[in-house]
Amino acid sequence: MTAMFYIAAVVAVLSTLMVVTRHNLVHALLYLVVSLFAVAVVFYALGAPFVAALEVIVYAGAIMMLFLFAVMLLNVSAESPIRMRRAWLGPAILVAVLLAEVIYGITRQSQALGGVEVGPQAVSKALYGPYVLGVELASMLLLAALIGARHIAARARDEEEAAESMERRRAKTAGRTRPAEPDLAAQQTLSAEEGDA
Amino acid sequence: MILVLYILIPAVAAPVAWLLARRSPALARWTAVAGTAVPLVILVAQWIAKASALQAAFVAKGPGPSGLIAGSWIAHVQTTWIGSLGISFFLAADGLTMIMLLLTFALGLLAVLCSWRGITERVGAFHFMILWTVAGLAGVFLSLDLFLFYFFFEMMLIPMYFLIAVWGHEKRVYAAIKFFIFTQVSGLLMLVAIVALVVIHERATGVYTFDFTQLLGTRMASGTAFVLMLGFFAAFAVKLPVWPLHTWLPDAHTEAPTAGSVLLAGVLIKIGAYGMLRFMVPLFPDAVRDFRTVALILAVIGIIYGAIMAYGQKDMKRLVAYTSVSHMGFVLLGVFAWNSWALQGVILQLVCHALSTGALFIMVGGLQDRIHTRDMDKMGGLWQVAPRMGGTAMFFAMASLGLPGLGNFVAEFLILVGVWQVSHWAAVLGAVGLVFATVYALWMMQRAFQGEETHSWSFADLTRREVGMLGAMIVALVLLGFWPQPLITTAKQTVTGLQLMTGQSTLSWGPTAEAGGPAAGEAALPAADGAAGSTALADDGARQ
Amino acid sequence: MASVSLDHALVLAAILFAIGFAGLLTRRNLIVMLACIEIMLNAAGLAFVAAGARWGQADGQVMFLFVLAMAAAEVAVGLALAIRFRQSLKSLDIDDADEMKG
Amino acid sequence: MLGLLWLIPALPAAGFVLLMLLNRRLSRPAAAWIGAGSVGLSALVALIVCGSFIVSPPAGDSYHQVLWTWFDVAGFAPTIGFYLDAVSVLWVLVITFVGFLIHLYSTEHMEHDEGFTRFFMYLNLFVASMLVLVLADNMLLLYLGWEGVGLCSYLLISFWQKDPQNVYSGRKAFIVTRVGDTALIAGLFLLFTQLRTLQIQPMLAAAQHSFVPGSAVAVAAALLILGGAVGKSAQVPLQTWLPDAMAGPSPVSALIHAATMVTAGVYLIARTNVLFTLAPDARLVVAIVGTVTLLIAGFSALVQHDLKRALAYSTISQIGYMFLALGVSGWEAGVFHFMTHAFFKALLFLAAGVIIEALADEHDIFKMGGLVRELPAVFWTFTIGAAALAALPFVTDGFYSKDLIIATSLGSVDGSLWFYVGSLVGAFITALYSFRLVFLVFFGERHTEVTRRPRWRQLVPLYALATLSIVGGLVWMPGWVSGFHPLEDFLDTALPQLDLTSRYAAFADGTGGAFVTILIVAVGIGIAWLLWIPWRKSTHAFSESPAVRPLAAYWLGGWGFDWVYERVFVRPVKWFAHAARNDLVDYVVGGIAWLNVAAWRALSAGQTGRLRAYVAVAGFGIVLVLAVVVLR
Repeated sequence: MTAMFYIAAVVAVLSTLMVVTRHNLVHALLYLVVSLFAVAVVFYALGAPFVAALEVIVYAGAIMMLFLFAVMLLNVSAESPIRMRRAWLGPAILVAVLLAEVIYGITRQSQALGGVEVGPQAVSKALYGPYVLGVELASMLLLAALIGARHIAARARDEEEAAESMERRRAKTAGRTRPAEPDLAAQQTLSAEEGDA
Repeated sequence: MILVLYILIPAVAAPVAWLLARRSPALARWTAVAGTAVPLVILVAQWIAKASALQAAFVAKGPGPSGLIAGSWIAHVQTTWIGSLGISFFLAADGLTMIMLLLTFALGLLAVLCSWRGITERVGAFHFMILWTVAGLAGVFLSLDLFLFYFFFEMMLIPMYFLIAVWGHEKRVYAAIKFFIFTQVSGLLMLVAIVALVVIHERATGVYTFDFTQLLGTRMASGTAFVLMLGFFAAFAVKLPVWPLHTWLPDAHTEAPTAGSVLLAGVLIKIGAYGMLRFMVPLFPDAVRDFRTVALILAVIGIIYGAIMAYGQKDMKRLVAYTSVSHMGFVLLGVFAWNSWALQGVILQLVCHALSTGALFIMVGGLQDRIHTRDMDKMGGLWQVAPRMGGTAMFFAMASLGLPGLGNFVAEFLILVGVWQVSHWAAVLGAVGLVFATVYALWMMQRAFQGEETHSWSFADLTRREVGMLGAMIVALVLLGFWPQPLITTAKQTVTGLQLMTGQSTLSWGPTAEAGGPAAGEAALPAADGAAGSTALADDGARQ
Repeated sequence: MASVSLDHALVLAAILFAIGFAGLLTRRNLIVMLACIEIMLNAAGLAFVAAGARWGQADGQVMFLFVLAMAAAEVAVGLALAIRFRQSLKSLDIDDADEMKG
Repeated sequence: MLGLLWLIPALPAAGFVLLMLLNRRLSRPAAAWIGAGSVGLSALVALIVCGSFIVSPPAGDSYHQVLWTWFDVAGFAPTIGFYLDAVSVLWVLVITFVGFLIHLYSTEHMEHDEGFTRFFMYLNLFVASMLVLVLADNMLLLYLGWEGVGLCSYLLISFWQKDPQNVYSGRKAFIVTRVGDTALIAGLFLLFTQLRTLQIQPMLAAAQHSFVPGSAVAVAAALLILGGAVGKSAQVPLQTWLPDAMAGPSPVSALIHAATMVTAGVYLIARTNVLFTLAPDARLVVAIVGTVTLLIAGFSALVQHDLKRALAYSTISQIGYMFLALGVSGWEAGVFHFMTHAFFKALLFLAAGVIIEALADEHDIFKMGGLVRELPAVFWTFTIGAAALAALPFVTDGFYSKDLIIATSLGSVDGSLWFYVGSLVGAFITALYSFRLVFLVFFGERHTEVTRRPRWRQLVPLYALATLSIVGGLVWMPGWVSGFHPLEDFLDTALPQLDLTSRYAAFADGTGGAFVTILIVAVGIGIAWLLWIPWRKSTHAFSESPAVRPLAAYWLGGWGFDWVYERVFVRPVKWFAHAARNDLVDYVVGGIAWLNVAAWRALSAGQTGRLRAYVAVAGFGIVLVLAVVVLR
């Protein structure tokens, strides 16, 4: 098990690195799947088989599918060229410092794991026992996300129409050239239009 | 119950005016006239009915400070409002209240009349705001519950804000916001002080109450009293305005429509003086005495600085606004001198300044309606165009510089006599302020009305409506100049009561009254009725 | 079961988090950024699970479940936004969107 | 009869109100009738009242009439009431009679002026205020009249208000006198605080009773009152407004700035003589002010080109004589000179008005000349006035009063040789400049055409005043001439008697002193004749010579007082008002607002709108927090 943990850990780290460094979007996402699988193995090695399964099903399965759909829907595969050279230097230093701090904090007091497997039954009992409220909240969160996602994505069409009407109005105001004397009637029409929009 | 009517009539007339304006603007105007004139009539009737009560010698009813104050009330209404916090709907009127109410309704009426032609947009809302302001002002002057007082104090701010921001001139929004922020922030300081005072009172007695008469004489450490006094002073000093806190006033007065300026200069800033007289000094007499030197210095700076600023202005309305800063310096001087002469002078000054400055604002407003500018560089020689206007402006300019024979002189003289007892220098510098007043008043006359008429203006002289308004104010000022006794008699009980409330030793004539001495003079005060002077004189004689 | 040091599990979580964070900082593609956020969330979940495993309790796993739910919700909204983003800006480059500049 | 007292000021006041209300509805004759008629009636009433006062003096030689209590606050109860005694009788008669003559004169002088009604309105208000001033039974009512005449002075100086220069002169007059009034009102505060009343007679009685002679309080009170008097009567150092006040119409100069208003200071000091008696130091100051003023103004009068300005400086100088008299306790002498001065100076100004009118508004005496044949009536009256001004012995009233003052300045217990010499030098200069005017205006070549001649309404006042200028002084003859001095006896009922008991008294009050005075005046007139008749050209050349010119210019400008005041007071205030126009305090308020805006700008610069920057900042935050938590 220990060996499995370390192997999976190395795989996870490497594949995650690939995710971050690949320019090709699809490649990156595929590496992400690998990374998630590796973490699932780590979970298993840590004695959490239920979570390991969920990791594969939900993360690698559902969420990654969502990503791929989005990629295909938008038809983009590569990132636009880098605008700033050395744009990675600052973030790299920042992240290195962060990592050093965290690891220093973790390793100050080292502890071994219990090595006990906590099975699905125990998890389920906890989930629907003391954490039932959390479950309800999570469900509401998911519902909200569902509606929100639908709403946001569906407004794309309204947006296009709005842009069109904006164009039309611009053309109209440009045609009217009476800047010297602010005409009250003109102002009223304008504000009326704004109200309509 | 009459007292409630003073608030209720304008408050009810306000929405009526707004609704009627849709049918016809004239209806709204007449409603507004009724909303201010009817309480005015009721007030005068009540005044006459209570004249004998007001003239009677001051009698303290019952022991303690609340008994003292009970002596001078001619009417009151008290019902519980928020019982658990000791907040009550407590209205009461004495002579001072009557005078302030008279000012409120009279100037409210003038404000309506002077915007008869000038305001053509949103007539209904305009009169709503004016009436609502008037109602709030009436509430302020009637409330004896500190919470209720604060409520009305804030309530009248909002319609005033809209009056400036909607119907004002070029920089109206800037001015309105400045006005609002200044008053609001300082008002909040007062609220904190009020709440702290109530809590301190509760600690001592176990009773929550916002009733002013019960809060009187609350004992507290002198440092605490000083801080609380500063809270009240902040609110009233901004309103008055006292020198370094005055900068909202020129902007607000200048940018407000004529009616707004009249109400602002005539009544709104008087709340500062009224609050100091009614609440601040009686609640914290010792702290006020400690603060006296500072206040006198601020007042003197205000008098001279305001006058010099007025002299430097190009905008005629701004000039008039700065004269208010100068004149209110006298009021502050008088409040902190706190003897009968100064207090009577302060009350007279409130009335006379309202009339003279209100009239000047009406004049400037009328001028602006005619020539569409307030810039004095574009005026000059207007006397030739409109001689009646020139003569009237000359009259009010003279009132502004304190010409004897007009009410302002009596007021300023009484104040300065009172101040002289406390500080010679403050009185002398105040009198020097009158020289500067001459400078700006005459300079204004020269730039606007005298000299050669070079801009070929031509416009109608004062209309009949204007002659009526300004003529009434002229008559009132001359009357007050030669026979101010009715006002003095009306306020006499209040002044006596106020002085008894603050204790005779705490705010005495101060260290500089050599002859006569504090004891002789102060003891003579309650005796009143002219005997005081001769008594003091006799004392002098006896000692020689 | 041979025991793994908790430190190592947590260090792994930290490394994954750091890599995800580095990606978030350096990448400009909105979708990759979302993916990086997923990595960071996943790392956080890993830390939960590891901590739960230390005490042999289910609580860590429950927390992971919540993290998972949140990640799903986030991705759903995030991707919807990405679609809108692309439609209005004709790009997925996050640096093209700076209209909220103060 | 005395009960009619209140009518004396009320009639002109009624005239004012009537003119104000009816203003443009009145025709010119109607306005003239109301304006002059109200003052004429007032003069008539004054004659009746004062006549009955003189013929049958009431008890205590004074009459007190209270109309109503002005106000009453805690024992401070000034009244609207009038007090008549010998001093006020004299003033009332002079004001109403000279006032009436000048009104009459004005009906012709101003007949073509567009502000005809307004002129009479102001003039009536002035007469009413002046009467209130001299009749007031308390200091506050006196102050009311005091400021009232100041207002009218301003209104009338700037009467032709189209010219900004006139308005400037009016403002200057009002403001400068108000500076003095500040001292006066402070004096009222002091007196009230000390004595608990402002009713003049009780106040003076109380002062006598409670002030220690020479004490600081008494001196302070007297000096503060002097401050007011100095402003109103145009004495050093507040004399600068009077020459400019000549911008007003000539009748105004005659009435306000010669005969009545400017002598209000003399009235005030005479009225409160008790205070000055109690304060020898203050008295000394009065005398010094008077002497300095009479000399300074005399030299200035000597070099003026403008006829009215020359007369204005002579007025300042003559009031200096009155102050000198008051300062050496010659109360009655000062009052006597007020009366004679009112006659001859009003006469001079009215005559000057006719001349200026005749020459189409020409003020420059060097452009006049040769008018003796053109305007004989004016010549004779003007010369009588000038002779009275110069104190031509025996035949003019000016001689009697000025000789009395000169005698008093040496003979009084407070007198000194300095004052005597000063007043003699002043008399010499007076003779010089008054006849300089006569010779320059009426003799020599004619430079300007006479376009208009006076009619009866101008001539009658001239004749009347000329007569008074001749006989007015006979009411108080010097002791070595005759024992006839009814005025002295009359004034004795109200003022302390002259106390000529110094070691020079015998000389000063006798023929010796009179001889010196007569000699000085005669020499002065003689030299004036020499300088401006036979030697006119060389005099002119002399005055233009480089050695004399700067001095003449210095005197012409009034000894540089204006120059100094302009730089010390006027410009700093103007500069400050201009520099701080936008309100210095508002910069503080604006500063707070500006700080907020600046902070907003700084913070909003951080809002790049770039998501990754936000993330990076959040990362920094995490690093920092962790650093604190972990590395602690």
